[in-house]
Amino acid sequence: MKELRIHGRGGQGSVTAAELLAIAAFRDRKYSQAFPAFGAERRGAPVMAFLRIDDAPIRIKSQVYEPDYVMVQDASLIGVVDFMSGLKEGGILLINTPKSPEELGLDGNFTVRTINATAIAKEMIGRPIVNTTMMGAFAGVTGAVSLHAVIHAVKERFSGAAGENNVKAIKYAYDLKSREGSS
Amino acid sequence: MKNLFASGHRACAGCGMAIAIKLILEATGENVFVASPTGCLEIVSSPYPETSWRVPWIHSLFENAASVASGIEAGLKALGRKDEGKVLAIGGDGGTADIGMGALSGMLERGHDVTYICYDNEAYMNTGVQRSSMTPIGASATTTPAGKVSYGEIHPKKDLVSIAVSHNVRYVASASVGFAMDLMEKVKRAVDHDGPSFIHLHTSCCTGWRHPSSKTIEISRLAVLTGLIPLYEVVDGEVVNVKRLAKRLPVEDYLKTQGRFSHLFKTDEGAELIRQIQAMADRNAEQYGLDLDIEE
Amino acid sequence: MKLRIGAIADPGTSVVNLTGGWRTEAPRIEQTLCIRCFNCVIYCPESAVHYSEERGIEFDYDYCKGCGICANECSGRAIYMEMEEK
Amino acid sequence: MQVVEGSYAIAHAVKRCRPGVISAYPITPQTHIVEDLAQFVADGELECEFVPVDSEHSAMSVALGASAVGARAYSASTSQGLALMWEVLYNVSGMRLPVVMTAVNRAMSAPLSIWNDQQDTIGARDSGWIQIYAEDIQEAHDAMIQGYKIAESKDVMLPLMVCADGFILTHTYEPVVLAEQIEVDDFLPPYEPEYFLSVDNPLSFGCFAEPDKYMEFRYMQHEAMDRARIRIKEVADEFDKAFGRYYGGLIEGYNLDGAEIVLLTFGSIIGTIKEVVDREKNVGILKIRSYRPFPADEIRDALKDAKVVAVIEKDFSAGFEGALFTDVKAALYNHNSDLKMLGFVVGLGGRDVRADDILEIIKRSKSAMDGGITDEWQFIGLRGELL
Repeated sequence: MKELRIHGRGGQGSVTAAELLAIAAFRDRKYSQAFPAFGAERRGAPVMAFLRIDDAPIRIKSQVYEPDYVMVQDASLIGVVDFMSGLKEGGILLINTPKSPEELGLDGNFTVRTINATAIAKEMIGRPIVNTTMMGAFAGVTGAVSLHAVIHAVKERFSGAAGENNVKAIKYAYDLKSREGSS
Repeated sequence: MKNLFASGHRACAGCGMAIAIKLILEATGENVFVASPTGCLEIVSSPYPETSWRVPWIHSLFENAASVASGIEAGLKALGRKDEGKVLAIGGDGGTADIGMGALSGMLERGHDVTYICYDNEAYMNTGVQRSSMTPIGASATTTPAGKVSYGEIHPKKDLVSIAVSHNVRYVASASVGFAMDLMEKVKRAVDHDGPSFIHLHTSCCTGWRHPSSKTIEISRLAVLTGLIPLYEVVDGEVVNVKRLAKRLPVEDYLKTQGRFSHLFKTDEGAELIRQIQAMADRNAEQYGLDLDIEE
Repeated sequence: MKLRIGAIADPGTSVVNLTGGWRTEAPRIEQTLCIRCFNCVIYCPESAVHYSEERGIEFDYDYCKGCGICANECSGRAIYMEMEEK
Repeated sequence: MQVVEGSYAIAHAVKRCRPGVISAYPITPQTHIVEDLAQFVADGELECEFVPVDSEHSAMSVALGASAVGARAYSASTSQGLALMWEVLYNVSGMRLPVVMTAVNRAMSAPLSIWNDQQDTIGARDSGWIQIYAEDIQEAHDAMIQGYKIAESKDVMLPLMVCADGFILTHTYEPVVLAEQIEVDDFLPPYEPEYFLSVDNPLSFGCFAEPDKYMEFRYMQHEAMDRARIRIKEVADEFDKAFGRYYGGLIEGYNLDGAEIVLLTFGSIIGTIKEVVDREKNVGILKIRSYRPFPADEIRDALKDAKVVAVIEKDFSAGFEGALFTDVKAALYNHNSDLKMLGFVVGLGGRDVRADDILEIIKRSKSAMDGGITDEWQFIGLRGELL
């Protein structure tokens, strides 16, 4: 089983990202489970969402404590929330920031990947809504879901030009893995 | 008469409510569904396996008659049986103006095609004459009793008609069991109106008001003739068909008939309260134009 | 009698309850004084006053509780109450 | 199968049951269910009267009125909302109206908590409603469809609540098989009550009963619950035949063969427990699917070879112990005195129940089996540093 924890702020689509990744994983013929950190968070407050992907039906109902992957949608959360908590050894931390992993100076037995998803989203989608871009990067960096499935899930949700733009951003972010990522 | 409210019910001898129910069903005819809250009406009419109802009737709880009626109306719609009959809720002042206010407000606001009739006998009669928000100033009730330093209820009646009107209800009326034809016409108009309608129906309870059983109609009528209970309709927000009084009677004529007001006639403070009650009647007369201008 | 689920009752069954037994005074009528205002029929809480052309106003003593409203409301003063002897 | 939110799955199942009237009042975490239903109506996918009421009391009252007139009625609520419905719950069951609701499980205030536990529906235990607890989203979806069939059975005629853990089931996305209309239409006949309000046969509903009859009416409710006991099992089998999914009738055992320790519980926690138990030897699970009617015989039978039973629940009766624990003990008393019984309260007010918590319960159960001393009833996961 692979587990992902997404950190974001209320209104940034973290829960939607988890949900769409679950749909994408299921499209990849895997079982999946997505859920928010249940709470009363309002727009702007730090939020979390979780994703599980497995080859077998997922029965466990507790929250994710030792994720394989952590995705941070908003660099302003650095220093605000403990997003590295429980990240498995050898896990992957994917952060939306213009900085390089080295500049962040995060230490641990895990891989840090950064992507300037805000810039990408602004340019390609026209709005700084980064969740789909981050999904593309997540697919590229982790391989936990296929690009094809992510695109499909997003296109099902967002139709027309908005859908196309999101797909563009996803593809771009997916391909960036070799250029912007480092360990 | 159609006798859709069967004999053998267990209401007190001289019960104004029983007369009111009989007249309401006379006006609606048999194609009507009735929901009633807990109260005298339910208790006197439905000791299983007996029921006095010859129309489909349901009692659920104290505060939910308006909601149950909403459900009946929605259910009839869902089943394609809307034409089978009109939906009525008939509740007392406690079940309507107090504990059932929220449900009533919801029913009116949601626009259900239901006629809600509140028979107002001005206290919780079923449980032993406790005050309600409809108990009038000066009345002695068991939870606002007259005593050495008390003159009974000190708050004026809630204005149910205005509350209904403020929900944009298209047909609202006040009525009295003492004016049978007027009451029946209003019930007919109410049920014929699409959407919610509301009738405030004033009636004596001879037990709670403490007067002889034979005087129920006479005293109910006096409430109107003194101007304390003005009879009128509000159609599409406009006050119409005000029942005008050729010679409005002093409120004492009404108050002195009932034991619940008897303490007012014993002291100066009581007399002052009577003057206040007269002032209320005078205000009603002014507001609704009750007095017929007759040259003497 | 077997109970029916939900305490659901058949219509108008309260007629088995003869409330005439509650009465201490009974209404009587002097038919010649009746002016056919029908207040007694309209205002009887028990639906126990009936009218027919042949027989005029009649009281159903099975249900009349003796409240006296009919006598009080009688426009022709034709109805009066009488102590009931049992 | 498709990945949908639990609330959507539940709403979808309700839609497939073709309710005539839906009435509800919003309360977290029930909201998504009724929002989805409202959307189905708005999109013309569901023809029904959707009544957005002024309170939960009115929500259930509208359902009551609709059911009395012969319409299939639905509502949903949770926690405080369920508590506000309280007296209507008793009224609906007493009038023998087969209203079906989703009771989303949430903690009771105070302190205010929007998070999951099962104190709310446990409190409604005695209201005369059938209570089915769902383990996962698929079961919650399926239980709605089964629910109407059970409730509306001529020999049952009782309301039924499908209890689904708030957030954990309602707000989670999982792959779910969403029932097709044709399947549900084949499985669930239209609601055709024997008695309903109609001007053609103007019955009176809601009469009062004097002391010479009230007890018999309540006894008849009890008899109906007994028949529901049978019907729940039959409908589970019929559902299996029609849809190919089965969750047990009144109970469901898991790894019970040879199990010395049996963890007995209900609701969504079972998924996590299964993950743990798969790694343990001689530990099984007994899932209570139907809490009312209570499967006393079935529990006795399922536990006959066990040495320790650990009852795990997200509720308790202040001043005594967990309600399920009490019930299970009561079911066994006079029948099986050798069984060691332990009660554990977990997960109140949304406290996450982790695999470690289950392991701790198993550890304490083993200790009890080996003659160790442990409290008969205890809280797991309490933060001692706060007390």
